[in-house]
Amino acid sequence: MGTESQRYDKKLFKANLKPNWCPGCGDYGLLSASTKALSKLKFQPSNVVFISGIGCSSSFPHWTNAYGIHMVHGRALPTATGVKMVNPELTVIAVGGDGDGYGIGIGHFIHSARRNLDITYMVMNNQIYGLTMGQSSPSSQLGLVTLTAPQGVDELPINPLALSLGAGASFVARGFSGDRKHLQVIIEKALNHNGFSFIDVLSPCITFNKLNTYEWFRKRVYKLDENHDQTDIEAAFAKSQEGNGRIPIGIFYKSERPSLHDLDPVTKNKIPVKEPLGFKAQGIDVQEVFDDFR
Amino acid sequence: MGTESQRYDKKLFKANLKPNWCPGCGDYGLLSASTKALSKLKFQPSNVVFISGIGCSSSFPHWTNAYGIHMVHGRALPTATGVKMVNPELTVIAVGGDGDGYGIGIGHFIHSARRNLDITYMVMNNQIYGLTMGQSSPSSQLGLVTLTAPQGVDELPINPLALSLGAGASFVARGFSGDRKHLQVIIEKALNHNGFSFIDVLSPCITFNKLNTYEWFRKRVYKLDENHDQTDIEAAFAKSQEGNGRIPIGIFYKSERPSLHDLDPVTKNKIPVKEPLGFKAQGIDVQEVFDDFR
Amino acid sequence: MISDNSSSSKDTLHNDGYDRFSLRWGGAAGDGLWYIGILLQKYFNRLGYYVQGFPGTQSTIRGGHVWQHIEFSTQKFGSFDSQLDLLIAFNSVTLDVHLHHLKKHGCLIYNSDMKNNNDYKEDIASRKLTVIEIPLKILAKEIDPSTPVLANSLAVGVLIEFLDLDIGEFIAILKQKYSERKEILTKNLIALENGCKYFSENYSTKCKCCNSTVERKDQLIISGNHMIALGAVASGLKFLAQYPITPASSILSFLANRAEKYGVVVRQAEDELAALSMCIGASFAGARSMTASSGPGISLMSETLGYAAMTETPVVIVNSMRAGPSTGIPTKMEQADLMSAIYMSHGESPRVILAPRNVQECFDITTRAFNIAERYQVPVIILSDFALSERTESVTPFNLDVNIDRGIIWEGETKEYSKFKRYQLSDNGISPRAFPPTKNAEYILVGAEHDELSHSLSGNRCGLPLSGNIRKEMFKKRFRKLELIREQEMNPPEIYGPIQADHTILCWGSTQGAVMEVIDQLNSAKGASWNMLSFFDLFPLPYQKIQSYLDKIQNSLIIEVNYTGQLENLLHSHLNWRPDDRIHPLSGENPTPSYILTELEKFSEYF
Amino acid sequence: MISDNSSSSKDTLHNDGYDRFSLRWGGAAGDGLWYIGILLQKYFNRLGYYVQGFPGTQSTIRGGHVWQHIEFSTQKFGSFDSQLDLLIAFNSVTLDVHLHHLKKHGCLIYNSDMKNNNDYKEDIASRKLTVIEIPLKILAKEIDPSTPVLANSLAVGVLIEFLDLDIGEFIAILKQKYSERKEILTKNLIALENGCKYFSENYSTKCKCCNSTVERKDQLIISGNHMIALGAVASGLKFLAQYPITPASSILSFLANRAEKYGVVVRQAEDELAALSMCIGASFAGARSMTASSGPGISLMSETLGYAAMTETPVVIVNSMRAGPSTGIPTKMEQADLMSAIYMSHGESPRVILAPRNVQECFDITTRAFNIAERYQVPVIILSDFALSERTESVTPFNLDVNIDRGIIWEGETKEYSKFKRYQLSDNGISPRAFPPTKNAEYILVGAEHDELSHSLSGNRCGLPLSGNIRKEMFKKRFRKLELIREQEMNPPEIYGPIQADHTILCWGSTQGAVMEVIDQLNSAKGASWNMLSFFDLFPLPYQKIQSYLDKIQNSLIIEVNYTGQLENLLHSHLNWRPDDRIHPLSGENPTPSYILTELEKFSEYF
Ligand SMILES: Cc1ncc(C[n+]2csc(CCOP(=O)(O)OP(=O)(O)O)c2C)c(N)n1
Ligand SMILES: Cc1ncc(C[n+]2csc(CCOP(=O)(O)OP(=O)(O)O)c2C)c(N)n1
Ligand code: SF4
Ligand code: SF4
Ligand SMILES: [Mg+2]
Ligand SMILES: [Mg+2]
Repeated sequence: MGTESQRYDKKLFKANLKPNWCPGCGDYGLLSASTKALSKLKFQPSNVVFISGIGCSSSFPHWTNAYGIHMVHGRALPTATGVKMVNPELTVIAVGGDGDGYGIGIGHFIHSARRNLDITYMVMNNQIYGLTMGQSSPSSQLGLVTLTAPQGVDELPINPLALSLGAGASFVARGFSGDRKHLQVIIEKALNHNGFSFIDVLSPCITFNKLNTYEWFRKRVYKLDENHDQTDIEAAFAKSQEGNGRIPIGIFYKSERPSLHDLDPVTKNKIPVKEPLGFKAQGIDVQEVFDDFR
Repeated sequence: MGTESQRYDKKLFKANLKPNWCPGCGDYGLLSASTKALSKLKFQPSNVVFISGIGCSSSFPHWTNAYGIHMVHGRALPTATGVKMVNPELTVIAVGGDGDGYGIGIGHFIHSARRNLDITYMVMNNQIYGLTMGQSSPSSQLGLVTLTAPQGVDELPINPLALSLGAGASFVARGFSGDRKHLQVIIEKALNHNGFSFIDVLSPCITFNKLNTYEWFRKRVYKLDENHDQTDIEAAFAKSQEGNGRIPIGIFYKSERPSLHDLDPVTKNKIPVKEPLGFKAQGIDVQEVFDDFR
Repeated sequence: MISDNSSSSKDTLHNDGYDRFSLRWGGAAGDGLWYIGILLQKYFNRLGYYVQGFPGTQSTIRGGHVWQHIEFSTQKFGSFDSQLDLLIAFNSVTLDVHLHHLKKHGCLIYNSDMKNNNDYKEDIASRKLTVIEIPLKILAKEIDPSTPVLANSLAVGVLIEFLDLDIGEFIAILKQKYSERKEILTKNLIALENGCKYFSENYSTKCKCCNSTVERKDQLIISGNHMIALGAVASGLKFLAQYPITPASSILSFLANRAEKYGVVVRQAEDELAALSMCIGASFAGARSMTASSGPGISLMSETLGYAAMTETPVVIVNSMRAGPSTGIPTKMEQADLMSAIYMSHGESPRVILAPRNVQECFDITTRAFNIAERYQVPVIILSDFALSERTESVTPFNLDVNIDRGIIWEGETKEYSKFKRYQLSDNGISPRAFPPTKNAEYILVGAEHDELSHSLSGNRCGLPLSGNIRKEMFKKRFRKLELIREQEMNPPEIYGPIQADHTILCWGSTQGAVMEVIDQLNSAKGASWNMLSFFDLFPLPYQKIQSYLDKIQNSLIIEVNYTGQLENLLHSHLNWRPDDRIHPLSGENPTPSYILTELEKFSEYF
Repeated sequence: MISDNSSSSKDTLHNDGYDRFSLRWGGAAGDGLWYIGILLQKYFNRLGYYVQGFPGTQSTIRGGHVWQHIEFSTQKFGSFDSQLDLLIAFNSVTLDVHLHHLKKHGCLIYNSDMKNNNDYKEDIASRKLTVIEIPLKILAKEIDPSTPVLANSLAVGVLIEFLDLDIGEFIAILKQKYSERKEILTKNLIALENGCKYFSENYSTKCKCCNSTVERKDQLIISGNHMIALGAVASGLKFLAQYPITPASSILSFLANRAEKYGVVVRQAEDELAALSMCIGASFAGARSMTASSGPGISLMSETLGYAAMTETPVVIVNSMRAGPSTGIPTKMEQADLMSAIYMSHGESPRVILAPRNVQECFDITTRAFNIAERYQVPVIILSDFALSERTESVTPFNLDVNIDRGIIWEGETKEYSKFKRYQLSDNGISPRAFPPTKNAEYILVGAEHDELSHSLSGNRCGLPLSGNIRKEMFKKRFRKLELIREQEMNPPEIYGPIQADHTILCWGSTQGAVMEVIDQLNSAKGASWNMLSFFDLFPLPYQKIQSYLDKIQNSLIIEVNYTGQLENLLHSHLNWRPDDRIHPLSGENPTPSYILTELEKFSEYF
């Protein structure tokens, strides 16, 4: 590796505010990996927008030095759509929790994926509702005892990878916040991917999820090897179904197709926010406008 | 086949009201196939509840002789959850359109599937918004010219089969309303399946979708053959990815696992609506209730 | 063969010529009535008449019963009337529903293919109607058995011949319309001609309309929804996200068709929750953004609307009201979303509500909406309704070049705004905005209570003594803006008729035109004793400005198309004032002048 | 080593004994304060005192600053006070936030492990505080380095010893609590003992409380949310669907824990849109159903709420209000959702709104809510708030066996109801319901306008003359029910204090207790010149019943924890009446008697 890429300000994207996450929370891993990835790839804070919903994980934007939108619960992705589609030059990164993204927000997840909105979406999947203090999440493991499932969760958890593959995401990956380096590499690739880049980040909640801990993951997590064909959706789906206590991390799937702003009749040619306002300023002939009604 | 099963009142589940669908609308096919399937399997109208959202297809319940809920747009499945979970003895059938189920309602679709709610869910997929007169739907084909996509749809359509497989549906099928007999057989199997039975029904909108017509489908549709292993989710996923103008119909996937009401601590033993109301009537000791607070 | 019943003398047909003519087509959904109706309106428009059109639709795509109401006149007019001069009945349901609206001595053009009209014989006779029978379906089949909609052009031929108007302009319209579909054009031209021919071969009565006096060839036939769309583009709209719903859908499809040309990113969202959220994102990034919906979709926006208000993110939301509650009657009008617009979303947050009263005002109010939204950084709701959204009207070309005020935007240090503070506590409550990628303004938009720098007060600072104070200041800031808007932007009602009158009718939104006509009729019959106050700026209600108007009122009556009297309650709660009487049309149909007059007669004190 | 500052004489510690004692613990989130606080409340309860407790929390799971307020008294009391007799500071933020609330001569128990408290020396001296320093963390570590929460039991030991109370009852509570976790029990018992020991070895001052007089061992320590849950089960709840949100979550977790035992199907929904829809389905199928949420979630229910009202489907919705708008401050209280509860959802539809005022009333109102919901077939909203949801109180065991009225249910032909018509147009607006699998009652619930048989009027019948009339009748029917509820079910405010008084304080919901205390204090100081009107049945407001109460008022002041004065505006709009003055606490903290008294002093006319 050249020295060039090593000389970057690792703290450029870190906010002055200290996160109010519990010490040891998995989310720190993603925060560190993403701010470093952004610095390394030479992004500028004023050009980056982090967008989140509500949850412990969703306060992420406050701990970064960049623009951000801390939206209502579950609506980070449509909000990101608005940002990206009026200014495709911005780097838009949506972040949030499993409750936010796989629960209340799952519909937007599927639609954003199939649209191939050119953003990176990273879900801090702790398989629990952290901020509301320990209820089941749609990704909670069967049998996990939670505040709202005292006899253990009885609903099959969401499989975010299988689902995003089914939804048409063009970049599907899983990372582990206990392996920040590996995570950072995935993030860099996601940021460089044109289209909907989804990363499910295993991000332990050390306070409310006493089952899926760092240790639990360390025993199960393994890296997808080089033989895994990232362009083969069926292989990716098969990997997403892996059971027997083995949890592959890495890039499951990657395909190239135009992203939404490459196709949209306006954004394929223009940056909307840079265009003048109104008919006249845009050089639109008044008579032509009116002729539609004659 | 025994004569027994042939002697049934084919009109038992038909309402007196005539549908206000366009003559030739694909939805007639499903209406006929489902009312026949129900009669054939000897269900009783008072025991069946049809639940829908909003759309041409969603007026379906009005054309049946049974109980029904014509809910708001997109919320048929949670409504069905409420019905089923307080009275698992009822046969609950959710119906609706692609806009209703794959658009605004897709989140509930995924959650109901993973919960394995024991209902049958049939989507009249015409790849268009019919009732609102011809806008794109989330299942509209790329390039389809619609009211809202005058240059052709630019968002990858939902793949309902891939998605429902990813979501954990335990019965995944596709039917064609142009082949009512085949469709009826699928419906009968779905009704007999314990768990979330999903049928994507290709159901042409003859008024607003001039591309995906009966003829168009007839050229492409073929029946899954006997070699297709319905228990193999990866095979099912592979089938769901089939392109090249070939559209398989039939049962893609079927697996057995307990349905939600088999697992719920209350419904696994009781029919909630049949139980008495209040502490005393249920024989709950008052002191025991209060002791929780001492 | 003029029907026996119309044996009455020729003057039944206004031989001195109608100066205003009201006609209705009725048939089944899917027969293309709406489409030909627009062409017919353009036609009357080209002839120099003032024109209005309105569709009567159902949640049924084919079959059922739909109609199209068209009126034209030599004088500008404000509304439709339910009293018809002519009815074209494609099917017999049309007779059930509309025959009783035909004026005495009116004309009925009747599709004689359909089942006999014996049920109506008596009625037709007693009201001395002129009846013209045409086997429309048969004639259409003769031209092309596979194109039943040719019946429409046939009927137009009959109509134009009957009205003794110039067929040439209609031919020109067809030619323009089908310039690229020659075959269709040819068939329609034949149908048109055959219609004329059939009429003149079988009938001799004509129905004369006054010649129009003005040359009005450049007039537009345009709907309220299209005016809102134009107003938005004129104001610099860059982003529209919308989910289809009657009667707001045509804003989406109109702009989707012109996205590239008008430079507007148009996206059909997956639902209304997404639609408004997308607009919030677009607005944050610096684009003027809008969404449109109707009741059910607007309700779904409740949470996000509060977010827009709390984060002071400008956005324009069009609510094309339809008959509720719940699914209600989606193809009918109502004015029942005023209170929910004022109070929707939990907690207390400012917003602005404007209600256009006519098609032209749909444009004007939209341009105001964008400026208010950005100047004060609030969500602005445009309360339109079905009767305006889908009503077409002839409108004189107007200036599309409107004033655009984007409010305070920070692009770097200035004297007044040195360091960027998104929620700087200013005297008037307004703070600077900044858009990415502006340097040194990076901030996080947040729906939690926040300080001047947009840092959240819900986390580690929650409950600490200072936070409580900042919260109070932020509350005051947000509501200071609302007071400023009330004072600087909101207009009192407009008076129509004499400034002083014995009787005053109050109304808001789309009923304005009908009430104006009522006022005219009453005043011309009984001297200038009636006037109207029509409201359009509804929230924050400029009650101080309104007081003087109310003070002048002698007797008053309010018309609102709702059950509970929403504007009335609003006036009452601010001004302790109530009208003497009220009319609440609830059938779903637009209240027409005749309807209002009939209702007025129930209040004996007026007459 | 009593701190120098507290050298003042022993009588600073109320040697005749406190009859009411107010203490607060403060520390970081995750330290387990809430948990031990509940045990401590149970302890005081067992000793025979009246007890209340309230958590001060943040949207921070660990760290940050949280506290727990506990009061006990020999007399029944209505509210917390912000004036503290004792403060236990686990960390220094606690001093920042709470020290100024300590009464003169109050006591500070201080974790001497933390950074020095020099900043506060002066304050401590000037207010003559007794300071007790304990190295809690160090002592906890001595017992078990891996269990820092043992500091809590240590502090309890210190506290009990200082208050000179019987440690035995607390030991009993710990033993009951940890009966199945012996190891934890042992450590906690050691910690408790060490706390006692440390105190008595180092300090001699004691702080005496009056002995409680009543034997109240069977009292419950229970929160508003738990009371709502119990009320629902007592009323026959069979289905709860809820999505977690502060401060409504504990209804869900409480019932989830007892689902099987109480026979309630409890489902955590994927969002609030689903939660209410599930309840609609359950109610249709014949189950009493409920959902609970707070602002953001309630807003998401807007559309479906209108559906419930339109289809006349009974359902109970709990809104535990928190500080808004938008995300606001989720862990703080507000009473700002009254107007949005009245008007949420497009169009006009009936609903009922009840606001419990204290923990016991949470039970009572819930049982009323279910009966009203089913009797009149309307959605009923229970407007609780953070200050009630999470407040714990000692409550005397009460009757769980409540009256259940399910309204009219059709099970087959009767004289009155022969053929089943779901929306039979009856005199009072109420029609029969029937549940599957009842035979001959099969019908389709629909949110479109409908006829008596529940057939939709939005399709082929839309716009036909009869449909308009049916729609009007159905509107009247729905609102007839609302008038009936107003008359038959809704209560006027309750008077506290003399019936006639010079000054009246109006309030609603959870502020009742604090206002009661204010009234008592003012009246005992100045003679019986104050009274209170507290509202709990808010919509439909029974304004006729209220009038006579207002007529008696001389001078009045209203307290509402909101910005715009929502109850005030509601009273004004119905009754043309406004209070003379108003207090709008907006810091997020529950208004306490001291706070209210201080605010009152600003209105010079009162004193
Ligand atoms: C509409 C709405 N419903 C509920 C909530 C309450 N709420 C806040 S965070 C959260 C869940 C967070 O879970 P997750 O997204 O997994 O984030 P985590 O805290 O685990 O990182 C919920 C339900 C809300 N803020 N808004
Ligand atoms: C919340 C809400 N948004 C929008 C609508 C308007 N609407 C009615 S039906 C429909 C789409 C129907 O499409 P689909 O489900 O595919 O049914 P189809 O008519 O094609 O059978 C829409 C958007 C509505 N009723 N409610
Ligand atoms: S509660 Fe869990 S998710 Fe939240 S900050 Fe703590 S460890 Fe992280
Ligand atoms: S519009 Fe399409 S979907 Fe609707 S009834 Fe007609 S054919 Fe069927
Ligand atoms: Mg989580
Ligand atoms: Mg469809």
